[in-house]
Amino acid sequence: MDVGAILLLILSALILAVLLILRGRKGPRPKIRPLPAFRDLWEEAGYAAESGGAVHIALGGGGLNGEDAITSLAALQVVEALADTVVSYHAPPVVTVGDPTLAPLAEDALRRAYERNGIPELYDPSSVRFVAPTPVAYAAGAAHVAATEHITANMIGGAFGAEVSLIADAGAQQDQTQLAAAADLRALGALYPATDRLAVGEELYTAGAQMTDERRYAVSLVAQDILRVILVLAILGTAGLAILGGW
Amino acid sequence: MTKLIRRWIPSLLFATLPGLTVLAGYLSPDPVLGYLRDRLVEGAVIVAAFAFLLGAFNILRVHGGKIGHREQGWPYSLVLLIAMMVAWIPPLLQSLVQRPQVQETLDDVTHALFNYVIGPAGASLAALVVFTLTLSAFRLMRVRRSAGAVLFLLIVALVLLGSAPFIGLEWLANVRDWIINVPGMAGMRGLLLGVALGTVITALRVLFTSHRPHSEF
Amino acid sequence: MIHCPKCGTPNPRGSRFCKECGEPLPLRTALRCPMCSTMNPVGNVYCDMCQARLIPMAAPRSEEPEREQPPLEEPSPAIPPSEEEGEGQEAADWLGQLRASAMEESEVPDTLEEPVEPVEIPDWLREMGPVGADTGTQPPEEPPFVEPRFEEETQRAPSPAAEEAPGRLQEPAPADLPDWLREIAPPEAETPSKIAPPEAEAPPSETAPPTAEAPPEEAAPAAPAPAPAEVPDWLHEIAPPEAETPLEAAPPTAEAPPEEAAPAAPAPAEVPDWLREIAPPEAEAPSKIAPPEEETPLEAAPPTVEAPPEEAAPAAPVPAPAEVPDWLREIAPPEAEAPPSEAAPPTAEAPPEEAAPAAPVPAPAEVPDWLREIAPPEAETPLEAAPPIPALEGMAPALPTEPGIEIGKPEELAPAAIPDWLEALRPRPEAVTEVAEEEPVETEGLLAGLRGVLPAVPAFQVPSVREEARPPEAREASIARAQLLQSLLARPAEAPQVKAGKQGISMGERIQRWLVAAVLLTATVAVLIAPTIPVSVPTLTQPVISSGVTRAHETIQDIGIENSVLVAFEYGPSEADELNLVAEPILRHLLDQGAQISVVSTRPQGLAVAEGLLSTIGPSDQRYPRRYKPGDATGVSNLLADAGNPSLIFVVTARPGPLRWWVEQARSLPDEPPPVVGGVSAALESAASPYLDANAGQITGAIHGLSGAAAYEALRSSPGQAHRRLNTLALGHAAIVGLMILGAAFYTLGGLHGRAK
Amino acid sequence: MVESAGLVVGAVLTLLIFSYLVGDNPLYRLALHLFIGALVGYSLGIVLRDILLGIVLAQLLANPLAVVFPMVLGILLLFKGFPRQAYVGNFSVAYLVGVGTAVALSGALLGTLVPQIGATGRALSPASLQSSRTGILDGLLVIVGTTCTLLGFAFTAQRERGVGGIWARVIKLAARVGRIFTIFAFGVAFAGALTASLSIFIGRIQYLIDVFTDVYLRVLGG
Repeated sequence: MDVGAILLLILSALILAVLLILRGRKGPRPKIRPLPAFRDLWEEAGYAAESGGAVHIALGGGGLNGEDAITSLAALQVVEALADTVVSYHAPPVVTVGDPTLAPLAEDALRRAYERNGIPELYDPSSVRFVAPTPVAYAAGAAHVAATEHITANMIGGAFGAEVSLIADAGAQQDQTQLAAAADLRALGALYPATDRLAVGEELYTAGAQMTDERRYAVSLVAQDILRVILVLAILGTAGLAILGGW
Repeated sequence: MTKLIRRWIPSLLFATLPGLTVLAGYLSPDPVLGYLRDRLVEGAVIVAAFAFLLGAFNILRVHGGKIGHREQGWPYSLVLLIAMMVAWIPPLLQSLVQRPQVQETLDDVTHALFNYVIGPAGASLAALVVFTLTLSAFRLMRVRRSAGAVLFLLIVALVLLGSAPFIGLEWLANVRDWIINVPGMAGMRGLLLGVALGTVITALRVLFTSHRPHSEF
Repeated sequence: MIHCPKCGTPNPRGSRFCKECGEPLPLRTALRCPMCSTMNPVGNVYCDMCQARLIPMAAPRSEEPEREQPPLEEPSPAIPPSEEEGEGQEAADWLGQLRASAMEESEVPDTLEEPVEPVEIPDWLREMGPVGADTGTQPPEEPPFVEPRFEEETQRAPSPAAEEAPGRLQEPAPADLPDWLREIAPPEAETPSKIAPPEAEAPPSETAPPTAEAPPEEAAPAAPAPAPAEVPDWLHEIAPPEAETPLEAAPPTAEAPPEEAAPAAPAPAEVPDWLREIAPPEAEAPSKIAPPEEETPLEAAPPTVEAPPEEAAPAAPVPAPAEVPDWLREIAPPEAEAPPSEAAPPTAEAPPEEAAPAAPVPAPAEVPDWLREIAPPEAETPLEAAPPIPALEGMAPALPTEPGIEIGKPEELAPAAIPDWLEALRPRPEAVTEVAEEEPVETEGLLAGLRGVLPAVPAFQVPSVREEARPPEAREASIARAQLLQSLLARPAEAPQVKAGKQGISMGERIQRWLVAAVLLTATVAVLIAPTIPVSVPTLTQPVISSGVTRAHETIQDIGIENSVLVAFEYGPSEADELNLVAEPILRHLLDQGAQISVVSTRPQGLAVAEGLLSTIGPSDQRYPRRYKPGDATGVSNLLADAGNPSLIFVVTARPGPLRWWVEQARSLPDEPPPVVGGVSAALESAASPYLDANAGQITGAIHGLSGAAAYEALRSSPGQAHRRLNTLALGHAAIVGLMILGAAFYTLGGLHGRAK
Repeated sequence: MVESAGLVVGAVLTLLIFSYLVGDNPLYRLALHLFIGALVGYSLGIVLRDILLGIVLAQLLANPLAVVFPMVLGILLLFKGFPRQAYVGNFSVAYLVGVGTAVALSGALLGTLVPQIGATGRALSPASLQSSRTGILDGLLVIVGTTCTLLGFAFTAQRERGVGGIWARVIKLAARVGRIFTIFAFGVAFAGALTASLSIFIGRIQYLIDVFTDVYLRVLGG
């Protein structure tokens, strides 16, 4: 029984629940630090519609039934937030996934947007593509999509390894705008020199709060910041104990 | 009433309940919870297997559509579909055929498929990553012109040269060790803790059904 | 597939421009069948599923009597089929009745004097009729005042609710008139007896839709036009048209009997409050205004284009300038304060016969600034009096002359300066008459017998009436704009240049790629090919033995014969080239120790990779137990449960997850957890170091990538593949660092040079 | 004989894919699509063999209760392939999301949060100070680096005045310090990725050299 883990879980659940109840509906909306990796995506979607191209959203090789479930769900919020806009522009994005369990969720996000806009018959199921099951094959396949389909911008977000560099290189060859968000350290290392609009680590999990003005996302970031302070205090506390030799 | 049924019931019954059970299975050593956790995770693996069938259907539809509409690059899609149709038969028949002689040929074919097509091609693509990484490092100053970029280049150079130091530059190995185990470790830990924090909050939002990617509402 | 309407080329669904000729493609790619809502391709006429007709039939020229023809309906997908059929029936009935009532009306003799026989008005029309006609019904439960827009809609498509509660759509009973309407409507309007009977009213479709603010002329007196004499001229123009010129509101068709359209000129005493505050006190009781009692009764009020002259007091005494409110003074023209004689409103003298159709316009000098900016400069040249409208001549009745009011002769009148922009809006008599004669009575189709039915031609060909009106003298700027628009439209529609991204990459970037590829290939092939040529290459580097390698070596050294060892192959073919070399020295060491190796993996490709590696290391005929369990951490716990209690776990992976699962699951084994040795990729060294450090207790040792494997081989003093490739690795690293420095210098200097330039 | 033919096929595929070094070209695309098709087919065969037949069918006969529920969910999931009936598969997706979320959450808690907090705290413990690698200064640096990197990511400290303002300035300072340690982490990760892929690159070149020498000798020998 890992007491520390249980304590931390209960604490996080309490803080999030209280905040969602109290400030989930009313009260001032928390101001969040803007991230260009997400904020510039609206512009790119507009430009793609004007030039008759499309935005390529690469959701990575993470699946829903593994450790990368939450990373993939966070990256999926980009598709959910962008769906209504690109449907109204009649410029659907090209979404590539590297795990078959993520494809249904991405398809649902686009299909529901078409239904909300009253044009369900215009929904094209091939906007979401399961490219390949392994990370390297997925990265090479997604790079091929970026190079050959008329793509104006790449949004790389989700669970990647160092092979994400293949997608970034294909985008650089086509002079496409590169926006990226990754949680894995190997992908961050590979993306740091490839684009200057990079959401680092936990910033990937703020996609919902950055791209929509839904209050629940912003409020959960407040909970995240409170927990952050608790973690720092825990580290300093442990260090204090260690110095006193009690550890 | 229908909205309550269509919004909350699927989320609570099919997402939150199994999720909390699996979580309890991991956090507590109780064997019953452990058994339930394993069965639920195995169930997820089975559902994921059906999802793979759906993924294969998605590939058929996308590339079939490209061939049907004669879109640009349709011959490549034809090659992909042919390879796919051929490649799934040997591994499947391996478990269905009982006769040893046929079994052996199937083993050889599957072995050959893996070792002489999938293996080399996959490794070659992974090898290309060194080329794209070097190219992006070459253009670093075009994308980012800041002190951080210079520091980044310096660190990469030291760690690379320190991993297989030339004779006479053995001190680079110690510098590499220090960079990896002190500043590198601190930065990595800060990032990992942040990612873990984001994961906890996002996961709790899903379990609280505040974020319902699977629901129509 | 969408077929291009212009060239017929099949285009992929969802594309917006034809790939051949660039013609914009119709967005609708499919037609929804109104009966069974199946989606049909655009070209279909009948539904594939239920054979219902998708495209409404044009009115066929057939002899069958109109009644059998299916009602002309636009299949609106929004309304479910059952409702549509219901409406179809009602539409056929009311159309038929409407046709019958129209036929009867057309027999009505033109002479206006004959009383109009009562016509059988359809129920929905009766509900439109004034309250007074049949207020026998009890007052409607809902609030009486209904938004005009709603009223019109309920008239056009009378929902069943309207029929059940007939009273609901009636004109608001006088008692229910809202206060602000009551203030405008003169007191007599409330006494129903005075309102003209509904039968006399013209069918609503021809008159301006009965708006709540200005209830239909026939039903209730028009909004009380303020006594023209007291109102300053400028207000005279902005006052609501129906108040002043009811005839303009009702199109001058023969059917509109003028008497009913008589404007109800309010007695001066009943001037509305809002106006009283503006109009100065002396204006209410000027000596010249006729006392209210002498006011001619409502019905007899003559329907002239402007307010009847006899009621118009000779000159509206101008309000003393001091009391005129500021907002009014800014709008009111400065000359308004001039003594009335100069600003004599032309209307007062203009004889009724020559009643200028347009509203009286102040003499050019008095044109207010705000009006002068709108009106074009030439407008100031005095216009001749607009020609009288012949069609209206017969309609101007002989006005009862009041003693003491003389009607000025036309010669004395100053010609009205009608601005051109107003002139252009004036309906030209020939156009009006032509339209009257040209309109044929519809002979066939559902609308047979009706007049003024739009011909069934494609809408864009129907010339709009405005074109016949004389075009206004457009200024040079608008002419230039029109010509520009013309030239733009004339230009052939080019297909939008689809920016297909940069065609290929620039030569500079291509050279960069070749440079990097050349350097990498040279650095690698040169060292690797040396042994085959047999050229001796100096040893560039020596493996560095780290503490992790030493501890791993000691751990494996302790493994005895017949100890069971679990080797977890958690990588695929892509990482095989590196991790095979990492796993090889340890596997050789284990085999040399005589350990019992079991191969396990949570990935399907793991077993295939293990088979390939083990066949090259150990005796090729030896078979090792192999087990695969999917499901990440759960798969690991299942594998551990099946494997009993191994004495060592060796995990070979390129991802941090598997390493952590095996450490955590090993820690949760019932008895003493076995040591774990990690064989990880060089990429994982950085990401795994926090775990390696945190789990220092569980992970007894780890070797990282090629250099770690080479160090392990050095420790066992049996150089192998890893050792031979270390040289290449070192040279490769140096080449990459060189390229990075070269790139940084190139772009930094390039940036400085660019900035200097 | 089959062995060397296979090696030649592998070598040709490797060369086709390495043609990307010169630039994106049809040969590279042909090899890429062949590889992806073969990989998807092979993985589909493995999934059908090991999971659908190996586990589901086997368990269905032996112990049906264990697999009926996931099998039904799996069949419902197949409806996601048809846009009009896609909502039927929502239950299966909800199940995947629920279980996946729990696995990730427990991984974050057990695998990262608790161990890393403990390890960071212990950086100054006497035990770790004795080990040759990290002295007092290094221990302090690790703690300061970790806390600054973690604090620097705060999202909602945006106020200018009052206590919030002070806290925002602390966060900004921590972010500036944390930025340096983050770049160290990126540099180390980038170097590791380069080394790993370079090792694979060397392995591929070695494979090509081996195949050519083998074929060259065989042709000369033959």
